Amino acid sequence: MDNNFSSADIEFQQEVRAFFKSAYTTDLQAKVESGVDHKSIAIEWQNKLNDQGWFAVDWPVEVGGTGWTPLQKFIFETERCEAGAPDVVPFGVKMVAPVIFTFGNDEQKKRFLPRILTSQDWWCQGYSEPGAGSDLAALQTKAIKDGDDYLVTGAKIWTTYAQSADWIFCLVRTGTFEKRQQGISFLLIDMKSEGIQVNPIHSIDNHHSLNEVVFDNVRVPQENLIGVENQGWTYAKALLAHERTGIAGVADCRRWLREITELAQQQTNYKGMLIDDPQFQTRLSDIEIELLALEYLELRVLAKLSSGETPGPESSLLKIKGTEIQQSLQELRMQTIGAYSGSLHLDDFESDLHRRGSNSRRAYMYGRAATIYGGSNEVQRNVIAKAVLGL
Amino acid sequence: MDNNFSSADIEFQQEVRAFFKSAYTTDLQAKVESGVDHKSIAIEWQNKLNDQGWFAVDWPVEVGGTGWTPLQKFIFETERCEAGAPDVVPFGVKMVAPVIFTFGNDEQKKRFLPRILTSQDWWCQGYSEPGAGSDLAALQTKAIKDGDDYLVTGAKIWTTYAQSADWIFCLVRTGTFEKRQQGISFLLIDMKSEGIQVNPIHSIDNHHSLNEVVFDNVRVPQENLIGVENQGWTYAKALLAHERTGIAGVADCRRWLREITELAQQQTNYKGMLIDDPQFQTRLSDIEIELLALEYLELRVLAKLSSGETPGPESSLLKIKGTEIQQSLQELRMQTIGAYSGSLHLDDFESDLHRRGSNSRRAYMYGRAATIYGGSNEVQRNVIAKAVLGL
Amino acid sequence: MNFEYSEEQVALKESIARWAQDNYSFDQRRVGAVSDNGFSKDHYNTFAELGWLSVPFSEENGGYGGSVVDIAAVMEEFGKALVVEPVFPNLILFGGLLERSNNEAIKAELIPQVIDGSLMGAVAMYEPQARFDASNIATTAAESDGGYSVSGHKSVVLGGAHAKKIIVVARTSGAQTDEDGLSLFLVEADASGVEVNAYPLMDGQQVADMHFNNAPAQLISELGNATLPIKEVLTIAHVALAAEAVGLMEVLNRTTVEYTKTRKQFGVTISSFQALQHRMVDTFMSYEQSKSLLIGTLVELTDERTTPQRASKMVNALRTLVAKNGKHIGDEAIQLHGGMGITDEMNIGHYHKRMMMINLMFGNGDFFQHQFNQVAYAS
Amino acid sequence: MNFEYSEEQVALKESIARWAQDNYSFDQRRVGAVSDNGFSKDHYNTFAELGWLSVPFSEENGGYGGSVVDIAAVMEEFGKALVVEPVFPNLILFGGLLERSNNEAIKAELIPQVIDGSLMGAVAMYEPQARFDASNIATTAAESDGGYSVSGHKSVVLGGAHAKKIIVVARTSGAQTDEDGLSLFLVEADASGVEVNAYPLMDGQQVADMHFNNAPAQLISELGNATLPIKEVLTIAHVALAAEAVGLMEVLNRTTVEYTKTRKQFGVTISSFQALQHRMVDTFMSYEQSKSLLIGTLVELTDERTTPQRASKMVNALRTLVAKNGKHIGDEAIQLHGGMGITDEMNIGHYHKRMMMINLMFGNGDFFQHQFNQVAYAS
Repeated sequence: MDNNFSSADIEFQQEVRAFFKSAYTTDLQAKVESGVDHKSIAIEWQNKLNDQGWFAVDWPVEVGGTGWTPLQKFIFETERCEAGAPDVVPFGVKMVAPVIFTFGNDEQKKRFLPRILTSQDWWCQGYSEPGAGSDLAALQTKAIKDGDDYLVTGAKIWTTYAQSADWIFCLVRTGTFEKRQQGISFLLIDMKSEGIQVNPIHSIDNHHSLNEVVFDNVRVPQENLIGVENQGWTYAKALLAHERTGIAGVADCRRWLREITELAQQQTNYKGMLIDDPQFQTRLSDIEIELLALEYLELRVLAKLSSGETPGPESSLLKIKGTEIQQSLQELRMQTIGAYSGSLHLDDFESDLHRRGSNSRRAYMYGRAATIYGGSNEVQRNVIAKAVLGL
Repeated sequence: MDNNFSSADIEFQQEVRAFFKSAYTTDLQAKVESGVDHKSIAIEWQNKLNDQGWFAVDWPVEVGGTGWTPLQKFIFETERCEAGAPDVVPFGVKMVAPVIFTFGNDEQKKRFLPRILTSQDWWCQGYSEPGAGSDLAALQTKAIKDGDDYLVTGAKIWTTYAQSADWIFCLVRTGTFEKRQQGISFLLIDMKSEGIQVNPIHSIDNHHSLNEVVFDNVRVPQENLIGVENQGWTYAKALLAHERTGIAGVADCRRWLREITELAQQQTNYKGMLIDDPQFQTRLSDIEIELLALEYLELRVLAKLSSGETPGPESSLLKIKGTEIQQSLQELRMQTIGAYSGSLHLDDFESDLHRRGSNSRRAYMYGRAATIYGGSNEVQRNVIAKAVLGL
Repeated sequence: MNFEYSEEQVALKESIARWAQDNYSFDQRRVGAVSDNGFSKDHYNTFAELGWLSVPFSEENGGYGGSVVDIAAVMEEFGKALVVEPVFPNLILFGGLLERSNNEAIKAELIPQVIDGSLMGAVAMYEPQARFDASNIATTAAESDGGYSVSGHKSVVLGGAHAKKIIVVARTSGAQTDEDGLSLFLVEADASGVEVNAYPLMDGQQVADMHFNNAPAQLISELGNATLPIKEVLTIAHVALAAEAVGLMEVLNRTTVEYTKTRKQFGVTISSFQALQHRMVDTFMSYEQSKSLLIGTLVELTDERTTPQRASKMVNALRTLVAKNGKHIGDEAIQLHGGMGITDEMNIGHYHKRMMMINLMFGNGDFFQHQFNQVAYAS
Repeated sequence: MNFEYSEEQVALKESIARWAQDNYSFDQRRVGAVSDNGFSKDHYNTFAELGWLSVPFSEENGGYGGSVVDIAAVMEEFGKALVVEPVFPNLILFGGLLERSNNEAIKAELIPQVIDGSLMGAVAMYEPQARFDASNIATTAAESDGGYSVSGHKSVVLGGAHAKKIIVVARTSGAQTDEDGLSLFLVEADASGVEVNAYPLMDGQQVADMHFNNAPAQLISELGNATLPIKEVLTIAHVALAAEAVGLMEVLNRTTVEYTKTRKQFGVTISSFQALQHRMVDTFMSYEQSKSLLIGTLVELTDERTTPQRASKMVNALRTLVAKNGKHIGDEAIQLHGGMGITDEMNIGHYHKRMMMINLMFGNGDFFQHQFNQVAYAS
């Protein structure tokens, strides 16, 4: 039992750390924190990563990826968070690309992967449908063959950044079978196609990132079908497993915890500092102690992955516990800042507490989604009950 | 909106208070706290109450009860707890008697009620069965007519004080109907009957109050049937409603809270007193604040009862919240006492912390049953979901 | 012993509920909420016409002479309707301090204007360095030309964006965190030396941070002796906010239960899932707890036998519980609405944001629990 | 990076598990548990024969040279089997302080007797006035006849009922709550001036309150300088108890899941109720959390890069979490067993009682969290 990295991994860690230090410039940092023109800033950052060859973290080397081990990915992700650098926008590089390089044909790989690597194509995800929620297999968007094309009709919802996406990858119904999971196909659709309408969904964080995407007889060439017709569910499931890695968000949580501690060192409370208030300390350590446990839960899963094992049931807990801890920290950050966390002002208005307060509010409000998307925590508990407890 | 008693009620309150002060002597108190020979002490106390005419609190005047209003009962109960005086043993006076005086015939009333009033007969309850738990209607103990008698065969479980009871009131199956609740009869059985075996169940508080009662062709005269055959479920349900009054245990909780506060004023912690430890204060006020809310929840229900209204859904919450708060206090009392709460010594061994610790342990362990019996809190939540939320 | 609102109070509540039903749908409300003021002046004028703005004022000042129970009745109803008009800052804070002023001329002039809806006021009390401590006042007042001038920095002034007159809490003696030595001054919002930096809060209300730089001010309390009126007003303010929160809770729970009865997943309504049923029983319990403690606080505050210590215990208990249960109910409402819960188009997000804002106003749950602990256990 | 027990450790655990399976059923265990000692000397001798009692001792003292990870491996397994024999007081406490004694003669004499199971010892450390503060020591030692004599009052001495030799922590300098100024003395249980008042705890172990009245004693540490060995032993003791608790949790959860799969109510097994399923997922999560933090603490304690501050943070975090999750798991186990859960005949009540006792030993959850807060946040 030990917590040691190999010397190669230590070297790798130092290399990554040095990279973030030089690449994530104060200029870029200021842009990211301003929160304006998200897309161009993201592209600037992603191109820096790609120039280094570190953008496609999950891809094999032969298609332009890093080919990293699970531990290397973990080190990279940890260092990124420590540096405060933003995550990549996942829909292209992390979500559709693995499906393309695993299940797509050579032409599709050639056509799509390079443009994902250079962030030329911006992707969004068309899985959920109005009324279906966590019950993905209930999807009703239909794709009907029409000559060499499909005609797609239906609606997708919760589509992040659809308003600025070039492509959408969709699960669509191409057949009717007894088992609902059958008859689903995986289709890539050009967002410029005629018949697509993007309706913004304003969310409770007072921002707009979500959308409904409505398809009205949208013509999609059959060459955009991934793999075999009616087998899309299988591909999507494989992708969902991909999604789970890093979902615990430990490194992010650690950053928030540090921020809360710093804030509490600046806030007065009962004539002392907030950080010295035992009641506050207890709120903080309630979370920090759970976070310490989560860190080692994640490391245990990672160690199993690294030694080629399939992680056991404990990996299923990472999402539930991770999102619960994230939400606790988001709330405590608001409580730490106090009344200013109700401010809608994003910039340094009057004092930096407005910006920090507003950021904390946004994170809290939008953070409510973390226990809902990607299979709500209720669905996760159902899954664990069945798989883990043998119920 | 006001919290005022009428002058008559204030007078009554003073009368009750004075009674407990004089009747609950230090001698009796010492006996009660010693915990030995429970039955004779209980009878001594119950006879004192009966001499005053205040034993059969829930009975109408015409059968020897107090005929008190709901508010008077509440005042009596509150003053009893404030005085630290023990509750009566409920199985006779509070549980079977209301069924007898409501649904029994005149002969049964004459035969049983006076002996309950004088505590000559000691009763126990035969509802639950092994394997049935909160699903009362699943009962399988059979009563088969045989001449003028029933022959009863089956088993009852969780029967408190069966080992010292003269009578048991039972729900038995006398018929088979589509609806399981039909075909159940309410039978009074002499514990001295041939074919009854009482098997002790030792509980996790290291004591013996629970039993299994096994019936092997026990002969019960039909004159011991309450009301009409196969209608017993209706009577039992009416009794269960009776049972719910006072189940919140507010006055008991208030007493525990005071004891915890006193204990914390004696315990050192981090070079100060435990009561001054902010973390401890927060644990305590977490509970005290919920208790304040529960007090007014109970008063709201009581005010409705007093004005002749049927209390709404909020009354169903009293059991859940009351038992949860009781358990929280039982736990905090152990935590307050510390390691001594693990002691099995009941007497003042070495220091009174042994006795107090051991009492706190017993209360905690046996207190786990509070969320299980009388319809587990899970079943209560099912009931509320259906009735209150319209689900 | 009676824990129901009186007939008059029920009638008052019903008149608010009826008005809201007819005039204050989610979309109608929104018109005001997204306007520059953050509320509709027309609605506010209607409140005046219907007499609601007179509730907290004594009869000798032309008001309805309402008790704290009347105020709670109104605020609970406003909570249910998610009323965004600035009743709280105008009536409870500004009006509350006016009502307790020793300056009879000012009272005679201004209170009628508050009651008829023509005057918008604000109280500038809390300061950026003070967190939730209402006694931590660095703002000072100096005598000047026979009057006073105030200087200091005030944060998150409710109603501050649209107030014409501002009551400023300033220190006239003692150290910065002394409980005593505070005075109340009336300042015109457009006076020289007054800088009002307005901004919206998450619940839509427009507030302001304020800087006073030798702003001309009129003393409207005893000099150095404003602690009592401030405490009295804060007590009523705490109860008013709690009552509003109880109203919010009721709607959040009802809306969520209704949603789960219509929303289908895996072929059945999600209300059929036992795990969700039990969670909704728990939110129902949180509501009933909060409502019960609100009622308990109301009856004790209006009972002359209640000691100040007991009153403080009840008020702090109430706000502690409302903070905890409000978060519980609001978070569960969003979670059980699933994706819909995080959209701006459902009302529950708006209710929850108002709840969160209430639970940051003049203290958060931990603050109130700390206050409770001080009163209940300090040796 | 590797978070599994080593092959040797797995073999050790398996040997304990096999022995327990064959020799330590609920009824077999009970025989010892209800005896006067509260345990079976036969079983204890078997532990010695199988070498398990040598694990924590260094090789130069005739032991196995086990690390804290080895100790945790053993204790986790003993937890699973609910072993009532006094391994913890004898090996971890008494043996731990012996191992760290500067009195080589005593070590050479006594450690082999601990390892072969012939010597039962105890450590008399905590005092009635001290609550969980191991530095709050009023017991004193005086020089007498070239040796020492100790006087004082010790509470809840684990293993105290059957100990032949007792290590007494006494103050030889400083004020009563000073961290320094403590010394260790060896006292014979049957010596003059020693009063041992034995009693059982809820988990069945026989402990004692002890009074020393000028009892003859032998110094076995540096004079006034025992703080370090005490701290080291307590660190290992905390981890050992946490490991045992993790073992208890595993069995409590497994037993409960199995029970709900067989227990029928309303015509179906209660494991089919979604509300219960979700609660069992939560108890499973509590277990995995605790296990993960135990592993994390073990790897950090055995890593030379770990600072004392970090080690203290991890140990206090571990015991805080184990206290919280242990209660969660134990209470749910009883609740989900329904009426059966409160009977003495089911093993879960016994597991829960041991869990509760662990979580009162040398601190409760609040105490450890306070310690954590001091290390993590004190400015």
